[in-house]
Amino acid sequence: MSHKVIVPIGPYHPLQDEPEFFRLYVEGEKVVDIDIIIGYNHRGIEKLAESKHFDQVAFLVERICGICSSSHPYAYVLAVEDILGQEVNVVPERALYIRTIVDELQRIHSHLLWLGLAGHFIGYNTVWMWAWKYREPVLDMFEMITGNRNNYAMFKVGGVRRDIGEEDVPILKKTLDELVPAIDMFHGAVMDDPVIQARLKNVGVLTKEQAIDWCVLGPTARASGLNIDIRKDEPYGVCNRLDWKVIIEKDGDIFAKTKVRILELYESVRIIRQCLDRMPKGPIDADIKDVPAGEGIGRVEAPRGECFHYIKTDGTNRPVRHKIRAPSFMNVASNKVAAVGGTISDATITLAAVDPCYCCTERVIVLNKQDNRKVMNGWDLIKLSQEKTNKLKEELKDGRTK
Amino acid sequence: MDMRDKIKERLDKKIIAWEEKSAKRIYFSVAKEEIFQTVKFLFRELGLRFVIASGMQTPTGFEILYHFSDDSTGVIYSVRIRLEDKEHPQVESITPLFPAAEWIEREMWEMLGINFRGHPNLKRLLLAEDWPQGQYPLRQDHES
Amino acid sequence: MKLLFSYLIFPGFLFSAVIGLLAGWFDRKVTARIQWRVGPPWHQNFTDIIKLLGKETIVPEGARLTFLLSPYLGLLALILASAILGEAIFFPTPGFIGDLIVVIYLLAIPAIALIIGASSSANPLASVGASREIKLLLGYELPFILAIITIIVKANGGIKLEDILNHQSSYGSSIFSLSGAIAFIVALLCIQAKLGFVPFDIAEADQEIMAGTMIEYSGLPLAVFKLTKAILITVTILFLIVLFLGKDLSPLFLILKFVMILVIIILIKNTNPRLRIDQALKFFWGPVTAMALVALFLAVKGL
Amino acid sequence: MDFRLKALTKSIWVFHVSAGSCNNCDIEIFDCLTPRFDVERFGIQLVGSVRHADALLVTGIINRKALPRVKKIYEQAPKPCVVVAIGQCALSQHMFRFGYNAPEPLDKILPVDVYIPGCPPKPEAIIDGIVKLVNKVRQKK
Repeated sequence: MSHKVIVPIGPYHPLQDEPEFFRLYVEGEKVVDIDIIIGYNHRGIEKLAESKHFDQVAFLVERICGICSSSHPYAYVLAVEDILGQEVNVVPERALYIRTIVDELQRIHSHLLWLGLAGHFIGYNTVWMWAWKYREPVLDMFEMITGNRNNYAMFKVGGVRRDIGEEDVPILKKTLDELVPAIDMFHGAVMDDPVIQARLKNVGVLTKEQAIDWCVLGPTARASGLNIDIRKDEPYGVCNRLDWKVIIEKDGDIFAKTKVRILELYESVRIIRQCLDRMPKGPIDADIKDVPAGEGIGRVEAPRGECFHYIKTDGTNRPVRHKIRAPSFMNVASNKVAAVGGTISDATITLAAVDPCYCCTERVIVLNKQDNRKVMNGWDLIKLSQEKTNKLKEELKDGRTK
Repeated sequence: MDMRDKIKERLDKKIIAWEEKSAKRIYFSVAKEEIFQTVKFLFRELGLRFVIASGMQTPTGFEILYHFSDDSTGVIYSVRIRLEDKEHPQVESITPLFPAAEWIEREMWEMLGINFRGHPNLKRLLLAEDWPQGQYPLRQDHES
Repeated sequence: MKLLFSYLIFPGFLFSAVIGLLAGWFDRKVTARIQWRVGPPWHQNFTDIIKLLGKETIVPEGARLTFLLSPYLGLLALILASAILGEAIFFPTPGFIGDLIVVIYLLAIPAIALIIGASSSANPLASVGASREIKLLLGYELPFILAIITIIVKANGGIKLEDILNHQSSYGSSIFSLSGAIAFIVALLCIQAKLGFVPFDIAEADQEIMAGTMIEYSGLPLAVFKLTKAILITVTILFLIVLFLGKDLSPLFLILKFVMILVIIILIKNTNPRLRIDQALKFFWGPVTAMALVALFLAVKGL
Repeated sequence: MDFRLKALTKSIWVFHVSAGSCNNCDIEIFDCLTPRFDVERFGIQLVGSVRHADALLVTGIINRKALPRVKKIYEQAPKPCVVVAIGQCALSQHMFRFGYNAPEPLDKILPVDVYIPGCPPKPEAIIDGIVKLVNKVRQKK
């Protein structure tokens, strides 16, 4: 859906009062109710898609969300190929491999980005800087393969636009090898840091039943024990030919979500390595000329969950109806349950746990229940959550020293 | 194949059309009044996950597709209903069944003007406050 | 004339402002270095101030007169404080009786000025910032004064800066004694809060939206506030040196001690996230005050 | 007056306004802060309050819901204030121009000083844009 959840005005909300993205109703410390107002980023992409022909829509769809700009075009291309018959026999072999490589690389860069921001929200700015420092080589890889750091324009109905040259493969492998120790460092830093554990354990919990009721997707669902991963359920590209495993956690709190995302980084690296070894030579595009009338559904596992595209065509070269649904549409709605009940200092990290667009979580405004007077806002909540980390650190220190 | 048989055997007379486009895509249409029961059956009993509902304007009126995904096999079941009434299309809201549907129904109400009876808080989701009342952007007649 | 000179030029306004801005730059540079960043050039803080002078000042309607006056209040107080301290350190002229007490009060005024300024700007966020500043002020004033009393007791009752300095030159800096060391730690934490550096900057700078109490200020008043904060850094560190490391204040040792304290403060700043206001208060009234009392008790015992 | 303008060019405080953007440009702006492109060495700081801002970084098409708020922000920023349009959406509303929710492009709403094209513009491009802005301010004095 094009109505990506986005933040109204500037990640730093200006002085005057206007509808914020999250409006937390608070009594004292406890979050009582949450009111989510979206629509500030509504650009009417679905309507625009109806006025563009099939090749142009791929570019339009790519600019829905900045961080997962390879999932939407992939899902759109799959939807159109669904009309033409199965993706496997439409798209040449090598293109399938390239698609999977780009998709997994983009998952790495998106998870690293989230890791940095999550660290920022609980008070470790150095984690933010380091995570984004290790993200830069991944963006360099994108620049090498596709020419641009974010919007790749790689996907095309029936294949891929650019090929991965022979000389790029070793560089890609070297970067991945350098990335693994960095992920180990983050894995170690997050897993056994007592303060982070104390800070993220059983915070913003989403139980399995709630996850089912709210139909959440991706890491948010997998952290609550739901075994949903489109790459396994409805394999696309070469996902079913490679061996990797879906990461499932049970307790549904933010710690589980962080763990799922970090372990997925390892899986993505493994997938890309296998793809690079097994990539055959051959054409990369089946240049489809026309699309017959019909309906098609395309689904892809984006870093945040299932990206869903539905296309209805009537034989002309323009889609009649193009329904887009991004994973955050469902995940963010589930914040109503996850954030309520927690303290306001945990609110920011809870809202960030579903990993919506990065600036969505900074425009939170806290009004106390009775007279709706503005008590705190976005950055203040970040301060609160950072302070809570510090308090836990003291307790743990005293705990150890006592 | 058992999932298909379960659906067929349970809803047999209610299903108007059944089309298996491919192994993973099944579309079947149901009468407008039956949608609440069908969705309840698919979601509660069969445990299918509600993916999204997509509404569109067709020459004969409006059409809503409720997409359900069976994650164990990866098959998508899309339930289609047709609303002939052009001026005031309306249908039973499924938000009471599960809260996930709240946003998408608000969006369809805002964009296509389909009214959802029984929706807890049917108010504007995406369009700006000063958007003219009667205008529905996703309708065919509305300029892009 | 000489008085004017000592107030405005040497130990007073200009000298401490320059030192303060340089210390601020040093802090930003070290923080950037920790995050593998390059950090700003040395003249960065000076340029910020000059730029702010050139900016237009916006007064929100509904803001009262004190909105514009409060920054100058803090600045004047600090100029006096730096002059007195400077006198004691550089020219051993006999200071007036009780100049230690005067300096303590002068150090508290900038925080009060900030509170007045913030609450007079008609912005709800600033008023919340001001209320937190008051709580913080209450938090660290008590242990701070207790630590200073410890020093007075050690210098057998001398309230003049000069007595404290003489006492230390004869008996060695008070930091080497047990009570002096504890009092030093307490005073250091209080200075950290007074300066509003990270662990305790809940009230001041980037509380609400990286603006907190100074949310409504722009142009000249904002420049004055930044200047006040820079001078505050110099004055508080000089104050610590006089109280705890007053052995010999030859220029070389003075710079060394100044940099040492600055490095300690920056390390505290970079190693932990911010404290929530109620945690900060509990922290100050709990352990810090206890330490201050222990130091006082030891000092009385003559240790 | 010129030495103040000269000082302005040495320490630009930036306020980020995202009006209907797809986040790519917002992330690239944040990328400028991270170790590889650290802009703090030019004295550029990201500030939280409009009152402290010298430059407004506007990203995204100004959709109908965000339009009134962008105007309000510009009024609140103390002059001399510079508006930098980052990303193709802010320049010409890119491919969303005919959308029903994008009434008018940025330069019809605010006086824009620097346009930084690109979707998303690379951090190097943003820094280059800021350098051009600095030269423009120097000439103007």
